[in-house]
This record gives sequence, C-alpha cells and structure tokens, in this order.
Amino acid sequence: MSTMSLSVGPQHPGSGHFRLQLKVKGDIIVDVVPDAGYVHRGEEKMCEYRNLVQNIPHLERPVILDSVGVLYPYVLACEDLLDIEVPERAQYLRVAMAEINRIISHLYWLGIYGIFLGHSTMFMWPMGDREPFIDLAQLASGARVTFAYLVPGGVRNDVPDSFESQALKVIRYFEGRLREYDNIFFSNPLFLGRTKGVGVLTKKDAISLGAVGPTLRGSGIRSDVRKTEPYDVYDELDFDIPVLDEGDSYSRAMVAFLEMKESLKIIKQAVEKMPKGPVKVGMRGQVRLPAGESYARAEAARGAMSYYIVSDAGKFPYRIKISPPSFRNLPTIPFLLKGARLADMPVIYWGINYWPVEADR
Amino acid sequence: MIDIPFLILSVLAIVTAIMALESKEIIYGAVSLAITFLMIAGFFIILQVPFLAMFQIIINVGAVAVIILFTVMLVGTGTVVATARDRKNSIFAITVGIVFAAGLIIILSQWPGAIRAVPISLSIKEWVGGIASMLIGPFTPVFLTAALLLTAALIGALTLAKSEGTPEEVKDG
Amino acid sequence: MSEPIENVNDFIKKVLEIAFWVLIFLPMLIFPIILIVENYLPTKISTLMANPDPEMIFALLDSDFFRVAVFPGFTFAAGFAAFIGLWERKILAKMQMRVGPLYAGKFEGILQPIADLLKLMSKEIITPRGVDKPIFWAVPLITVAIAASLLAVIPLSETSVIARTDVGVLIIFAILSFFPIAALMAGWASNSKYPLIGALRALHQMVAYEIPMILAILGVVILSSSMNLLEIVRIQENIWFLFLLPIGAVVFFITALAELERVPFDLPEAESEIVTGWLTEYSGMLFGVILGIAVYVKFYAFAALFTVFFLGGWHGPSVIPAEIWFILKTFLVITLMIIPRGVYPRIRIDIMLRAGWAKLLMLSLLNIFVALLILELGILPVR
Amino acid sequence: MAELSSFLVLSAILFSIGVYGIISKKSAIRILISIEIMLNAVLLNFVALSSFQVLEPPLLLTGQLFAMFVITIAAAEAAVGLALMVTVYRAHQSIEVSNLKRLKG
Repeated sequence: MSTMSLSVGPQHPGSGHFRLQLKVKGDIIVDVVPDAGYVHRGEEKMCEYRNLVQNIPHLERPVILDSVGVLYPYVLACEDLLDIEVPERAQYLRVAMAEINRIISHLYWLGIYGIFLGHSTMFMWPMGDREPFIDLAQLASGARVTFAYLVPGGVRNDVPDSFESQALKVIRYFEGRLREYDNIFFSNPLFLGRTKGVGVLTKKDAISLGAVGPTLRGSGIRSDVRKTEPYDVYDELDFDIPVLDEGDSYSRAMVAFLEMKESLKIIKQAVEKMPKGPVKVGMRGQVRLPAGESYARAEAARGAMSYYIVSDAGKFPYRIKISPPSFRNLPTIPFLLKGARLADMPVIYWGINYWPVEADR
Repeated sequence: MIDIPFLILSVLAIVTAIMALESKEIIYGAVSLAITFLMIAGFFIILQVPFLAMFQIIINVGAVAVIILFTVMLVGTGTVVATARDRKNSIFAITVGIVFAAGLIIILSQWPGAIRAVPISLSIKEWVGGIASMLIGPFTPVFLTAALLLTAALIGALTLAKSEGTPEEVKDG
Repeated sequence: MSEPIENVNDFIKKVLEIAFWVLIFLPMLIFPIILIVENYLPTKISTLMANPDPEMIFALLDSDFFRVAVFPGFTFAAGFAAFIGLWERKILAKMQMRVGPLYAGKFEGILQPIADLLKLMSKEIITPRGVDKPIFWAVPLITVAIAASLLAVIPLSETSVIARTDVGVLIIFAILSFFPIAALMAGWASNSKYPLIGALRALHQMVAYEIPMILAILGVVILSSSMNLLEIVRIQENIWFLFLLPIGAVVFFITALAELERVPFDLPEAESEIVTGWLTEYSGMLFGVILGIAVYVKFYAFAALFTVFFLGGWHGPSVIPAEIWFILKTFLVITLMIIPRGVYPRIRIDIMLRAGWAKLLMLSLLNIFVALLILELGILPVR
Repeated sequence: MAELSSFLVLSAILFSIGVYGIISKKSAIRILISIEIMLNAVLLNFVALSSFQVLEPPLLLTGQLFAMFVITIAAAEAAVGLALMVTVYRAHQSIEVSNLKRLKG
C-alpha cells in the first residue's frame, strides 16, 4: 500500500493554529513535518518600542491561559535589570496567583485532552471547574482572562480581605473534584488502554530533545525551576514535584494532574503565610533603564520559560528574547509521532501540551 | 406467461450485470454488481425461498460486494481507455456471448422437463427441516469439505493480504 | 423577483406568505376538481371530513399503509428518534453538570429538535468540487431507507407489526449488511481523504462486530427455535432471555454500540483524528438526513431489537397496553446506551478489533453453549 | 409465478454476460466480477430447478442445498481472489492481467 499524505491543520479540529503534515502508511504515521508559525505576531519586536510596563499587556497575549506564568520570568528579569527588591507580601501574592493560573491552564489543557480522546464529560467538567479559579483571580486582579497582575517591582494592586477565605473555599471544593476526575478519567480502563505505552519518550531522548515542563518530568527527570533555582518565596513553601518514570502519554498526563494537587498545597500555604505590607515598589513615570543585560527563568504551566533582556540605557529595551516552553517541546512531537498510529496522534500531540500561539509568539 | 415483478427484476438484473462490466468507473461496476446480487435475491423470494434470499443478501451483498468495493479503493484503478485491439477483442467476446446464450436458450427451451414442471412451496419449518436432515444425512462429507475449504480460504486470504506489520517494523523501514 | 432571505424572521414571513396564497387558490382550483372526481369514486371523500365514517377510520388504522407510514412505522420512529436526540443531550448535560437545551419551547427545551431541523433546513447544501454527484446525493437517501427498513420486522405488540415473517432475524442481518456499503460509497464519493479513512474504519468495525452479534442472537434463536420475532417475544412470556442468556445480552449490547458508531466506538466519526469521518463533506439538510434521521432511527431500531430479543418485548402486567410496555423498555435501553457517552473515551481501532475478534467472539460462543445447556436441561417449556 | 423455463432463460443470459466479461476484460477485478455474475446465474438455475417439481421428494431440496454451498464458496473465492489482487498490486502496481507476464512459465 502506498503512503497517503494528510494535512492536519490549521483548519483541522485536531490541531490548534498549527499544521502537521503527516504521511501515513495504512494506519501508521511514517513521516511528520510540523509546520508552525501561523500565529506569529512579532512579540519580541514589539517589545523594542515599548517601555517595561507597557510591555506587560501584550506579552501575556500569546498565552492568555497562563498570563501570570508567562509574565513571571519577565518581571524577574526586569527586577534583576533595575535592581529592585520586591516587598514580601507581593512575593506571596505572585506565587499564589502563579499557582492559580497554573491550575487554570492545566484544567483548560485537561478539557481539550478529554474531548480529543472523545470523552465529552472530561471536556465539560474541567471547563466548568475553571470558573471558581477564574473568579478568584478576578477578585485579585479585576480581570477574568488576561490579568496583567504582575508588574516589575511587585503586583499591580493588593487583594481584598475576602481573598483568603475565598481561596480556601475554592481549594476545598477542588480537592473533592480532583478525586472525581481520578475516578472518571484517570482510572478509566479505556483511558489507560489508550495512553499507557503510547508515545514513549525515554530519559535520554527527553534530555537530548530539550523537553521542558511536564513532558520532561513525565520522563523521569526531576527538573523544576521552582525547586532547582527557587525564585521569590518558593523556597519557603513546602511542596513536591511529581515525577513519573514511564515517559508515555499516561505519565505526562498524570504529572500534570498531580501538579494541580501540589499547586493547591502551595496556594493554601501562600494565602495563610502572607504578611501585611506594601505590594509594590513605586516606579513613577518613564523609567530610564540602566545599560546591561539580564536573564531570568521561571516555571510556567507548560514548563520552564525564560526571558533575556538587553538594554542600551535607552527608554525602551534594546532587545528582548523570549524562550517559551511550547517551542522547546516542539521537537518531541515529530519524534514521538513517527511510527505511531494515526489514532494516537491527538493523544501524543495534546499530551505534549503544545500551545501554538505561545510557540509562535 | 410472464408476470410483472419477474419482468422488472430480470430487466434490472441484466442491465446491472452489463453495467457491472461496462461502466467507466470500476466503483460503479462494483455497486452495480451489488444490485445484481440483490435482484437475484428478489428472484429467490419469487421462488418462495426467503431463507435463501436473506442468505444471498447477507453473504453476497454484505461480504462479496463489500470486499470488491474495498479492493477497488485499495487498488484504485482509474478509468479504462479502450484501444483498437480492445475493441476487436470485445467484438469477438460479444459474438461468443451471443452464440453461447443462443445455444443455451435453444437447449433449455427444448427440454421437456421445464414445460411440465409445477412449482412447489414449503413452509419455513419444512424447508429448514429438509435442509438440515440433508446436511446431517447424505451431504455431511460435502458440508465438512466446504467448511474446510472456507477455513483454508480464510487463512490463505489473511496470509496473502497481511499488511506491513507492527508499528515498530514500519518505523524501522 | 424576491429579496434574499437573511434571517429566520424573513424565512417565517416567507412561509406564511406562501401559505396564504395556497389557501386562497386551493378552494378555487383544487376543490372543484375533487368534487368532479368524486362522482366517479365509490366513497365521498369530501363528506367524510364533515361526517366521518367510523368504519372507514378503523379500516384506515388497520391498513398496511397506516402501519408502514405512521404507527409502528416511519413517522413514529422518526418522532421517537427526534425525541432521543433531545433526551441524549439532556442526559449528557445532567451528567456533565450543565442544563442542556433550555430555551426552545417553554419547558426544558422540549422543542429543540424542531429548532435543529429549521436550522439545518435553512443551511446551504454544499456539494464540493470533485465529488461523485450521483453517489454523493444517493447515500443519504439510501442510509435513511436502510435504517427505516429495519422497522418493518420489529413487533411492538401482537397486532402492531408491519411484516409477519418467518425469517425476521435473517432479514435484520441482511439489512445490516447494507450499512458498510453506504459508508464506503459515501467515503469514496466525497473525494477526500478523511471520509475515506472514516469509511474504511466503519467497514472494519461493522464487519468485525457483525459476527459476534449474529452469534449472540443465535443463542436466542436456539432457545426459541424460531426466527420469527413475534415467536421470540411470545416464548419470553414467563422469563426474559436476559436472565437465561446474560452473556448474549452483554455481547449484543456492546456490538449494538459498535454498529451504531456510538461512544466508545465512534472511531468512524472521531473528530479529533479524521474530522467527521465519512460524513465530513456533507452539509445542511443532507447531513441532517444522515445524522438526524438515519442514525437515530437506527438507534431506536437497535434498542427495540434488544427489547425484543432479551427484555421480553411487549410482555408486562396488563395494567398498561402492550405497546406502552414495549416503548418503556426501549426507552430504558436507549438511556443505558446513552450513558457510556458520558463515561468512556474513544477506543483505539486495534484495541477494538482485538476485543471484537477475540473476546466478544469467545463470549458469544460461550453464549451458544449456555443456550444449548438450557435446552438440554429443559428449563423452557418445549413446544 | 413465472414458468421454470423463463428462469432458465434468464440465467442463461446472465451466464453469457459473464462469459463475455471474462473474454473481453483486462482488469482482474472485472474478471472477478464476471465470475461472480456467472456464479449467480448458476445459483439462480439451481434454486429455480429445485423450486419446481423436477426431482422426487428425498432429493427435492438438493438444488437449494447446493445453492447454499455455492454462495459460501463464492464468498471464499472472492476473498482469496481479492487478496491475491492486493498482493499483485503491491508487487507490480497494476492488476491488468496482460501485464502479469512474469507469471508465465
């Protein structure tokens, strides 16, 4: 039988704004060419015409699901460049918001993963359970999707007093829901049959392909920026990094699932430990940047994300380089798809949690 | 004396049989063949053997026509372009077919048994009982041979058409 | 001549306008013709409307035409199918903590099927370039015809049945063998890759699951020693075959899900892999005819067959009529068939084929042995 | 019901169509279709002959029994033939019988 070439995307329901040129032989994929770049919008170039604070609203656009995660390394890099010390309350708030956003992002991913496996309940439940967390973030920032909450030197505004009790209520609710997710999806025999042993990424391959985030941790490598290079107050909080050794789609999904539990623990500690005080170091007017360069790394929802800022002491940064986790995970997709079955394509593709907009920037 | 359902069915059967061979797209040929099978099943109902008619539909329409369609899709032959030699060949074939048909019709219409024959009709119980007692009685060896033949054909077809193998083998080349 | 229809209001206005003119012209043209023709007929149709003759109405209710077209036949099944569509959405919504259809109709979106129908009718039917037009247009009609012909042999009660035939079970399998052809033809005629892959998957699935299904029903046929569906129901008066042949019931249930292409066996329509499978290129009312009528009529037919084979058909305490018992049982089966859609993800084709050829085939053979054992022990009254 | 001879004539015509197809067609699938048409003509003949009182009671249904055998064996033959065709197509990228010269001795 001869090979047939299939174009999955950008209008295919099985991919995002992204195209996979597949060559299938029977039911088996023999060749894959990923075709990214459909939603490239020149974020890095745009940064060169705006000052540090003006950059915030558009920098979170590529990953509106994970807006705190994508801004975190940026504000860390800015603070490094400007040499600012962030108040402690702001650090706790940032951590809490980052974890809330990690859960929002993981739930969105879980919903899409569910519907792409044909499990419509697993699409509706996470989408519905995002709501309490979105409400929580709205309580803090005033926005529902793009919070623009982190600014260089702290957070944009303080949270109302009801934030702590609200957060604890949401955490209690969601802990119960996670058990139900486990019952209906993660222990479902058909889910196990479809994901166990599918798309195995060994430890060696994961390192040589440069995978990050849950993809890396699903292959048995204990690598998380929050633990390895703790920023803000992460080193004062007690949490664990879930790591699974199998490296298949199941372990990648499970790592993300367990991460949500850990995020709940972090949010709980952060809101309880949070001291009173200012939440921002004032930065009045246009800040003239000092000449120099800075680099910062943080753990966004999809993995380690880093920013590199070069300044020539002008009003605007000279160059900003963004390294998003989706782009770093992109090489694993063709590697895993080659030799897989066509039916496993959505499992592998969405198991990697590739977000085309983030990768294209 | 020829009645109307028989006439309609026979005209349809002959037309679809010719279309099965002469249609430009081979897939139309396969679909026409399925309709021919269906018409034959219709004759069985006229002959009051509904059991056999359903058997014919299940196996010939549901299996034979489907695997022919399936093979056409796998193999994917395009439209046929006739050459001069083909035309000569087909004139020869038409002559042979007509001579054959004329001979058969003359022989059959001269056969005295056909004119004297009277139709019989059996209830389903008698029919099934009769077939069953023959299968278990005098025709047991035929039955077993047919079963063995089917098994052999199944194994043979699977061996012939076995595809490239497991994903790992395909990946390695 | 007329301005283009832009929204639903315009559409309804247009329909009302046409209805107005028809009502104006009908008395002027049609009624005189009817009155003239009537003189040559044995009965007066026009007087029948004003002064109905009860005997004629009963004769109509008892006629074959009424059976085929209305009650156990197509209109009933299509109405039931439309209701199944709504019921499925409501059940799924409840499982997923949503409300489901809510606004069409005053109560719980009860008119949603009509709203869906109007929406699909007002959509454009796109015939893509390169499709094989005769086959492309024939497939929806063929699919509906096949699905509707399944209804002919299903007995709702001792009297409400279209065809009383001695080969009912065989007729069902003969009709089922047409569905792969329809799917293959649709996949080929669409001239697109995803429909072709979907059609091939549908073929694999239907062929692999037809054999366990036939063997599961063979147990029922052995026990009732008849292929007549009426006879099969009659023999279950005291004990349902569900209790005698539980393995057969399970196998039939699973294979029915596979034949219906329902979750978890919806691989031919797996939208994340192959768009909508063999339905990809269909749009507007053609899609509506296949999905809305053919698929759901088939769904009803399979649930009814499960009722006939395993749930004792119309039998039940005679407090309520036999037809109602049958409909209630069918409804229960339909609900059971909907629930997997909220619980299971889609299965993969190799797992499905292995399960079909190895496990279900073994189970259905076991089922036949159970049936033979019951026959040997003489649990059922021998006729 | 129609007479026996009309069934026999019809099956003769169908059989001749099959003969014509076998002689004139080059594509292996068409030849297989011709064989199927011929088999069905024979089938019709068997069933027609046994539905009329031609044989005596013990062997009355022999024709129909043979029809059942013919149907099953036709299915087996089609399966093997088409499997062969797929194999040949993989090797030669063609299923025209005149191209299969390598099969000659």
